[in-house]
This record gives sequence, C-alpha cells and structure tokens, in this order.
Amino acid sequence: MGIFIDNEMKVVVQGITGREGKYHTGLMLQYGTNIVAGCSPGKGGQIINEVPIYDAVEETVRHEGANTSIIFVPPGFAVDALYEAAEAGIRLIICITEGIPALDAMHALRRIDVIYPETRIIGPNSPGIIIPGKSLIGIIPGNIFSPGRVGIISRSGTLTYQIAYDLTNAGIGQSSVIGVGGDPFIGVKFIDLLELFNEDPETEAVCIIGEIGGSDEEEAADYIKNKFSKPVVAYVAGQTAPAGKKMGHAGAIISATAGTASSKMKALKEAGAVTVSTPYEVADAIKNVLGK
Amino acid sequence: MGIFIDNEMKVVVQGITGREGKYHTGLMLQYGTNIVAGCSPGKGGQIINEVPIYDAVEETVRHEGANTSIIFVPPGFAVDALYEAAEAGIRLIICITEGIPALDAMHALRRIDVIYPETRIIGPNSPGIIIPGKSLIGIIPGNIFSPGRVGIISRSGTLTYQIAYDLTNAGIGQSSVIGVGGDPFIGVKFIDLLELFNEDPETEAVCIIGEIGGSDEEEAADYIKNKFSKPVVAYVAGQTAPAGKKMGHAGAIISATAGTASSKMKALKEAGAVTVSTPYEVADAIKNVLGK
Amino acid sequence: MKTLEYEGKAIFDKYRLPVPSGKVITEASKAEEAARELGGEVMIKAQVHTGGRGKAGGIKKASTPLEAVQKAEEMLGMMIKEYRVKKVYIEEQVSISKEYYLGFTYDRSKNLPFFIVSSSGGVDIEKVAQEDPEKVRRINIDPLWGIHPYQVRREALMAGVKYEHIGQLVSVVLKLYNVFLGEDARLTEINPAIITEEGTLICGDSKIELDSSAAFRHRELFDSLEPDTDDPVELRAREENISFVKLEGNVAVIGNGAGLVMATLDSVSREGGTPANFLDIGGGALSKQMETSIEIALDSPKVKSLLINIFGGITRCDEVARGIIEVVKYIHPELPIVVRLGGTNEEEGRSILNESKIRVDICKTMREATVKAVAYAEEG
Amino acid sequence: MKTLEYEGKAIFDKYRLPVPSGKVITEASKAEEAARELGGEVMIKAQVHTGGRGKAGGIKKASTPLEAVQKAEEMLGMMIKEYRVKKVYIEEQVSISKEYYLGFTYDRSKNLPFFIVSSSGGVDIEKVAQEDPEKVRRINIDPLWGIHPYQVRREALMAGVKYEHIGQLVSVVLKLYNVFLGEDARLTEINPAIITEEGTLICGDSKIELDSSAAFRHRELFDSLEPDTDDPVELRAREENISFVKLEGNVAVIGNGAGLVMATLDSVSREGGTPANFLDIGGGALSKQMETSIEIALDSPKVKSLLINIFGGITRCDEVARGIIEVVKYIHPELPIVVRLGGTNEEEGRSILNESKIRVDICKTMREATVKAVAYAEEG
Repeated sequence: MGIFIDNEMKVVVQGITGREGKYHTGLMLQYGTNIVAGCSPGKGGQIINEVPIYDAVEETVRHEGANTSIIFVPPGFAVDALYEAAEAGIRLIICITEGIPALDAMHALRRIDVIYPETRIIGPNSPGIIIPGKSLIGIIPGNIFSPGRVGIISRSGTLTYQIAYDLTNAGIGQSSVIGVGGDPFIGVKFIDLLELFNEDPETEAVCIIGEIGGSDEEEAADYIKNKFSKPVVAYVAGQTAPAGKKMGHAGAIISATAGTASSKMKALKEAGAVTVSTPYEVADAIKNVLGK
Repeated sequence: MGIFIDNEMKVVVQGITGREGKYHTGLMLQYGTNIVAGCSPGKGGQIINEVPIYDAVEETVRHEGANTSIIFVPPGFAVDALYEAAEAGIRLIICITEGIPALDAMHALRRIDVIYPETRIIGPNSPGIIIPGKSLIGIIPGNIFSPGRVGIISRSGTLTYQIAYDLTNAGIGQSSVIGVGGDPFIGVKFIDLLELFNEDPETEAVCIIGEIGGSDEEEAADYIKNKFSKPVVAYVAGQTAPAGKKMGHAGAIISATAGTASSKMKALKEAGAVTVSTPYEVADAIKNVLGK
Repeated sequence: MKTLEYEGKAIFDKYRLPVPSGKVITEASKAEEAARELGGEVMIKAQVHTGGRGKAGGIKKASTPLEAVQKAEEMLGMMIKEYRVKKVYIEEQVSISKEYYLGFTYDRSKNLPFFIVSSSGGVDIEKVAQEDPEKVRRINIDPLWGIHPYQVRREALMAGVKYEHIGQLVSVVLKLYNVFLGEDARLTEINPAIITEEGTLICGDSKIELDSSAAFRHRELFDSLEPDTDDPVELRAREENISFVKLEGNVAVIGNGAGLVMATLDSVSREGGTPANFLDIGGGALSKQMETSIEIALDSPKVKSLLINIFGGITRCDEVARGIIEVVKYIHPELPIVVRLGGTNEEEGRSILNESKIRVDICKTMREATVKAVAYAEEG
Repeated sequence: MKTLEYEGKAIFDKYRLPVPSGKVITEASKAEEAARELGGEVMIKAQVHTGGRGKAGGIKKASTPLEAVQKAEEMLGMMIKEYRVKKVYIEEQVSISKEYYLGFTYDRSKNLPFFIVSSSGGVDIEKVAQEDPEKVRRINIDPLWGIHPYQVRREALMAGVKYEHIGQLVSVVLKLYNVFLGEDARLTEINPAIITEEGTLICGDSKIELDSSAAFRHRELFDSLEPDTDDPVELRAREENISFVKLEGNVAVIGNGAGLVMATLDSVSREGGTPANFLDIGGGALSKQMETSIEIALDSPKVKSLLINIFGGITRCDEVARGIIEVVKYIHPELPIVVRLGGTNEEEGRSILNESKIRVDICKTMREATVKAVAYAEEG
C-alpha cells in the first residue's frame, strides 16, 4: 500500500485517553486508518471512539492482533511506552511525543535495535506517516494531501504540509509521506527511507525536506549518488541559522564543525539531487524532474 | 586436538606480570602450550619467559595473532580484562580470577554474549582446560593427567585433580578436561560442554563433577536424557551441606528451594548417568561404563 | 543549557571529580575574605557564557587578598563578547606541569555518545584536531557496552598521554561519563585537565551543556543555574516557552513549526531581506501565544516589518485569523504587518482577516508575503 | 553478608525508599527517649539475623515510652533461634491496610536477575508461591534492557496489586532495583511493603544480602555492618580469611579446595561418620594457615578426630608435609589426626611425615583416611 504500510496493519494508540491521543484517534479513524485498540494503564475495559482500551500493549497484541503503534504519551513516560511496544512484539512504532530527553531516546533506540532488531521506530517528535487517500498514522492534516507518485521524507511537520499543499495545488499527488522527527536521536533515517522508496513501485520521484543539524542529509546524499535510481528534489531549511542556536527542534542545531544547510545542500546537489533554496520552489522542481 | 582447542590456538596471558600469571605462564610453556604474548598495561616492550609483552590485548591480536586469552588479573580489574579481550576479537577467554563481584560477572557475560556472540568465556574462577599431553591453559597441575578417552567437566579444581589422578592411576587417560568455574555466574556451562563432547571423536565417556548450588547439573541431566549418546559417570559434591551456607565457592550455596546435591544426583541418575556418592568411586564406575 | 565554570565545577564535585577550591562572588569587596580562605594566592576568573575569556582579560592571577579585590573590581562589570561579567570565581591557584583535554558528547548520525581525549589541553579542541590530529583520539561508546578502563587507557596512550598519568585519568574519565549520563548532558568537558607539579590530576575548567528536555528530572539544578543569555527578550521568550532566537536583520518573523519558520527566514534572505529573528509559536497556539509572540518579535529597534507565516493544518486558518485579529486590535503595532495564511480553510481565514479591517497585508502565497515584508523593511 | 533490619532500612533511605522513622538501641533505658522522639506509640523490633522473629516474640507494640522501655528490656538478651538479641529497633507505628511483597535476586541458570511481586506480603514468599501461586509473579530482567515501569505495572496487576497503588509501587520497585545494583546485592526484599490506611506505601521491613566479593568497593558499609553470626569460631575464621562452616558432627575436616572439602564431608558420611565442619585452607597455604585452620577445626567439644585431606597439585605434597609437621609439633593436638596426602610427590610427602615421628596417621587413599578418622571419632 505504501512505505511501511500494508493491508495487514493493525494500529494500537498508546496514550489514547490523553487530549491529543483522543483527538487524533478520531481524525485517523475518519481517514480510514485501521485502529484496533488503545492502550492506557488503568483504563482497560473502556471504549473510546468505538476502540477498545487495554491496560497493556501486550494485551492489544494478544486480543486484537495489533502490529503497529502510535505513541501520544508525555515525554516522561514515552520511552517506557517505546519499550513496552517493542517487548510486546509491535514491529512499527510511530512516536509523536516531543521533548523526550536525548539520552533516554538514545538508550531506547540502541536497546530496541539490539534486543528487538525487527522493530522499526519512526520519531520521536515525528508528525507520522500518510499514504494519501488510504491511511494516516500521525498528526498530519490529511485534507491537504492527494494520492499520487511523489514520495516525501522530512524532518519537519508544518514545512512538509506546506510543500505537500503546494504539490497538491499543482496537481502533483503523493505516494508516501514520512516525517522522521525533529529530535537529535531518531529511529528511521532518511537513508533507510530512500532504500524503501528505491524499491517502491508507487513512487516515481522523491522530495527530501532537510534541516540544519546532524548528518542525515549528507548520508542520504551518499546513498543517492551511489544507489538511488529515481529523481530527487531537496530543500534544506535553515540557510540563515547561526551556529550553536537551537532553531525550534531539539535536533536543529549547527555544531562548530558540521550540520550547516549549505554543506547539506552542496552534498545533495553533488549527488545529483535538484536543490532549491525556498519551499515554494519545490513544486516547480518536482514538475521538471517528472517531465511535466 | 580437543574441546575448544585446535592447532591454530595462540594464547595471550592477561596479567602476565603478576605473581600467579608469571608462574603459570612458565608451567604452561613447559607443558607445550602455544603462548604468543602477554598483556600488562605499562609493561609493553618487555619480554618474560621469552614471551613478548604488550600494553593492550588488541596489540597482541594485531602483532602476534592471539585468538585465545587466559586472565590472571585481580578481581577489581578482571572484568575490564574480559571486555578488552572480547573487543579485541579474542574468541576463547579462560578467566582464572576468583572473587569477581557477581553482578560484574553477570553484566560482562550478558554484554559479551550480545555484542560479541562468537566469544566463549570459561569461568570466572575456572582452573582452566587441559588436553593431556598436548596443551594446558590454566592452573591445572599437568603431571597428574594422562592422555586417553575420558572427558571431564567440573565445577571444582582440586576435586578434578583428585579424580583425574585416580583415573590416571587406574590406567584410564583423559581426552579433554575443563573446569567451568566455581562462581555463581559463569560463561560456558555443563550443557555447552556436553554438546561438544557429544561430537568429539576423541572422547568415549564423560565424567561430570558437580557441586551444590545453581541448576547446571539438572540442565545437563536433561540434555543427557534426550541427546547425549556416550556413557556418563557423575558425582555431585556437597551431599552433607546445609542450606544457605556458602561452601567455599561463591557458587556453592543451596537456596531454600533448589540446588541440593541429592536433587542433582537424582536428575542425573534418572537421565541415565551412573552416579556415585564419593570421588573415590568414580574410577571404578568409569571402568564399568567403558566395559574394562 | 550551558553552565558557568563554577556551576559545572559544583556538579563535578558532586561526582567526586577533583576540582580546586573556590568561591563565587558578585561584589569585589568579598574577594578579600574569599582569597584569604583559599590561601592568599588565587585566580580571579570571570563567569560568562562564552569561551576565550582568557584572551579577553577574564582570567587573572592575584598574589594577595588585596590584589584579589583589585582584580575582581576591574573584572566585574566588564564586557566579554556580548556578555557582561556579573560574577567572578575566586579559586586556589594550581601549578601546571601538563594539560590534557577530556570530553564527552554525542554523535547524532550513529545515535551514540563519544569520548575525546587529547594530550594537548587548555586550547580549542577543534583547533588541535586540525593542527595536531595525532594528539586527539575519539571513540564512539555503545551505551549497552559502556566505557571501560581499557578503552580510556588505550585511547589516552595513543593520544600521547603519559603512562604515569593514566591511572588518575581513567578514574576521572569514568566519573565524567557518569556526569554526562547522570545529568543528561549534551556535552561535558574538562579542558584543561591539569597535571600539577606534584603529579596530581585536577579539573582546570568545566564545561557542561545540559539537555533542556530533561529539565523535568533535574528541576532543582535547572532552577539554580544562571540563564545563559543576558538578552531580556530571549529571557522573556523562554519564560513564555516560545522558541525564539535573535538575529541581526530587520524583518521580524513569526510562524508555526520549526521547519516552516526556518524556511521563512530562508525565504526572506532569498528575496533580498534579512530576518530579525526565529520565532516558532508552536502548534495549536492562538491569541495569548500570538500576542506574546508579536511583542517579542517586535521588541527591537532594528525591526522594520513583521511577517506572520501560518500554515493551517489541524488548526484551521479561520481560527488563526480570528486569533490574529484579536491580538492586532489589542496591541496596535505600528509597523507594517504581512500575514500569510495557507492550508486548511485558507480562503475563509483570509476573508475573515479582510473583513476585519485591521491594518495588515494579507497574502495568499509564502513568496508574495515574503517579498512584501522585505519591501516594507527596505522602505522603513 | 546479610544486613539487619535497621541496617537495610538505612540503605533504603539512602536510595530514597520510604521507611518509617526509627532508632536502634542496645540498652533498654534508651528506649524511652527514642519512643518519645518517635511520637510515643512505637514498635519494638529485635535485630537478629534470622526470620520468624514475630512468632518468637521479637516484635512488640508499645503505647507509651515507659512501655517501650519495659518491652525493650524483655527483648534485649533473649534468644531467637541461635541468635541472642543485642539490639532492638524502636520504630514509629504505621497503620496497615494492605501488605505486598517486592523483591529482587538472581537466577543463576539464566545469568540474570529477576523481580518478584506478590499481593500477599508479610509472610514467607516461598509459602505464598506454593499455596497461592496466582498471587505471585516473577520476571527475569535482561540487564541490557533494564526494568521499566510497564513491566512492574503489568506484573503487579497480574499478581493482584490494586491499581490505585501501582504508581507508588512502580517508583519503589525501580529504587529497589537501584539498591540491588548499586550495593552489589545478591537479594533485596521489602516484605511487607505496607499500604497504610492513608494509602501511602512504606517499607515495613528490609532484607538485603550483600555480595562479599564486592566488599572492596563498599568498604565503609561492610565495616559498619554487624557480623551475621554470633559464633566466635566462625568469626575468627572470617578474620583469617578461612572458608569455614560449622556443622553438627564429630569428625573435623580440613582440605584444600572447596570441591575436595565438600567431597571429604560426603565421604565421612558415606563411611558412617558425621562431619563437624567444612574448612577449605585454600590453594598454596602452608604452615601459618594450617596452624589457624587446625585451631579452628578443633575448637568444639563435639570434635573427636581430625581428617586432613590434601591433594597436591601445583603445591607439592612434600612441601605440605613439612608444613604439617611444623604445625603439629607446635600446637600438640590431643585428638587423633589422620592425614591423607595425594597427588604430586605424594610418596615423598608421606615418607617425610613418617620420618618426622609426629603423632599422625598417614594414609595413601582418601577412603582409607576417611574410614580411619570415622573410626577414631566413634571410639572417642
């Protein structure tokens, strides 16, 4: 059906009884996402939005066959939710929570990678995944997306919406859209997604929306240069950001020696991607690479 | 050549400059063991017993091709030596050190098992391995052993010597003799060794020398019952030991519910092993099972 | 969140890292007693959130308590880069026979922390890494494996640390890693790690950057730290939990979502202007947050126009429009304001703004809004 | 090494586990002030290294400070099993609405620690596990994974803990695991973990068994603990670092190597005798150690003969023989001594003993020596 998502997907919402969890569960159900259960310790037995609630993720796996989880739990408890999902056998976890301490996330990602290597984590601080017209796991506003053949991978929520909206308005639909998350330590990275998009028959071209900080864009560039077979358009936000200042996202900091937008843009350009310097130039660039 | 030991074995002695390390290196060399290097931080560049000394295990692997290590380092530093050997690529580590804190050993065994799963650890608190007439890695007195076709696996040093000596005096030689160590947390266990002896063409029968505490003997019994194809003679020391008291070895404690010698003997007997109630009955029992 | 030297050394002390005795003062007159208690001969060190204070005159020796007062007097109130010296640290002098560098931070691409050791301490480690790379060693740490003495020993020896210092250095490094983990640091550094003439290792300076996301479990510490900015506008933004960074330009920017705001700054540059700030009002925030945001964004004489760039996703543009109207009516900004609303219900949002008759420019696209805001700033 | 209740509670307190206030006293007269400080109504609890003190009269309530003195007076000096009460703990009374069990220890066969929770506390957990298995849950902990709130919550709920107590219980369990790791425990238990009538969780008792192998990094704690035996011979053996366990029989045993000594005890039983002790002189030990070992092994009126069973490996039998001669000449034991020397240079060893003319029986085999020692004991 799309990147990470197939028809067998059964979603459990961790933290479904919180304000955000409840609200977005409603929106996801409206979009047609197959939510089979919610998890909220002490609230087991309740029904919310016709979704049965359990005390433990393990019970949602056992009773409802949950295999995918979305986490809306507050930062102090979110890592526990990650561990619980991984141990329960959940193989795709989308962590929406923003503000998880960096070392907690680092430990959780490493532990889960070693002990449950089959488990993929998107985020933390991810807006989620959308397969336009089919399925939505996240806090992405579904209405501004349209089905089509351009994949989007991004470190930013609103900026993704902005660009996808431009594409939609230009008549260019999207295949799979994934927000990897704005935190310094995240699970699935650009390069992992490029590998999947490379094999994805639904996707003709990919749009990368990067940010300052880290080196995910540089690694993606390396992969694009050597192995990626589809056209890429890239925009990296933060060309005017000063070093050492956090630009909103915990992960958007330029260190003394690395992480500038210009070095990322340069790497992507040299790898063969079409790079643009504002978000509003993306739609035209995509049109060009698709030959439309 | 024997259990764990082949002609490619190249031994590094960790803690070679200490009293015990130096002394036993001499004895091992006399026995013909292929010791290629010693390791002792800050002593790199020296030569002891014609063995070159290095500051780090990694250097002994790089320069001398070491692939097996024996550890004589004091308890407070022995776990560091284990980690160093594992990271350096050593695949068989014999840890002689007694008195390592239990939780240190537990963490080290688990970490090495997960991060370097190819690495086997014998001990801690092991007297080592001997392939009589061929090779000796440990503090075992080589002179009381003789080459032959009986394997010995044991949790105790002196008791092993006692029994092997009886066998030697009775004209029964030994194929491989391995002391797994008297600590509560050890690497290679009886069951791992039985698997190897099962496949070892040099071994006709196996002698198990157990002790109170833990459940290694019970697990071995289970394996013997279902999969082991050679005759087994077993003796479990501590039939008169009271519960809750440490009988010398840190691992020799009977807990409230498990670990008695009688339960171990019973399990082994039911699995088809010949059990005896004193060490001086072992040699005759071995003669019997070998049909001599 | 960056700590000052004396704050970092107090944390070091908690982890039993060796630090010289010292006392922080805010009035020069207190230097005398402090110096006397510390044995008379002391260092006077400016406590500011920036490096390079030595060159800027922020570190002085004093041989007597009276000299300490005099030096403290000179130092208190001086400027080091954009920071005013409000506190000085009076510290016992230590003799120096050798200086090393020790530090932990993390590698985002590998999701792992790493350790750096250098036999050349007391100077900028990035500079050493470029000029004398053989004096610097770096290793990644698998948090499941931990860091063990053999690794520190191996790397330190390879970086040129003398064998006779290894024992102390290993012990200090393991404690420093405990600081890194235990305090949720993004970075912990001892630079220089001094070997005194007596051969003892002592922390010459401290540098710790704490993870603000982990503040909830270090409440007492965070509440006790000096804020790492002097700027009153940045301080206010922090109090209001608004993500704000001051820049040098004249087009103030407000947007929702870190990526979109960064992109708006990029667009301002691209259209020939210069952004005055980064300001993310966050998701779902409406009138109250918008009011504070506008006040913060406009609180600079350099600012000549304001660009509000909101993309409506889950929060619809009509709701946003009503929020903006309320605020603009209330605060009566005197600068030109350009508002761009896009996304969910954008047309309704724009017509609500249009009908309200408040004095704002309403644009449909991000480019149009940016061009207009830049033009206003050039005029203004 | 087992701790007493008050020692364990002091450790708990260090890890911020909730414990009632209390004071340990050794003289009944101090109970009055202690009780007054603790609010008047207190518990008087005998501090002994054994369970079941409640049934034995080692836990009493007192409603006034004077009653506390009286109860403490009755308790101090009484015997509980083989232990004399030398200290009592005066502790504030807590109301009890529910009692749980929480504990950590380790599973040797898996090389992992495990956690046990039960909704039936205050009683022997082994008994609960047999009689009400559904009230007990046990999970192994992978030390690389750690223990996390979801696991504690899941297991506690399955064991029947009430949901309203889960929050406090999770926090207490995570701290108890920190005690387990941080203090190098073999076992840590809170039994009962009391829920008071106000709904607060508090540790009703403490049980900690520490790993003596880790004593080198907890020196201060180990030095402060009461020894967990009253037996003067066991205490002496500990001081001399001799591995010694007192048993009930009449054949004293000395050997080298834990396995060989255990096997010697087994042989004594097999030949119809009863061993008086376990004593391992360790490897390489000679005259000094042998002297102390003989003194310790013979320090009991029950002992009628002594069996020394030495296997010579690296240490040769001739060296051992010389050591034995030296000691026996010096201490002139009055009991029959049977010495068996086997292994390296055994014949030389035996002839040296023979030639020395000291009054010992020298045997070639372990069986022969055992039979002889047992026969002597029966005669004597």
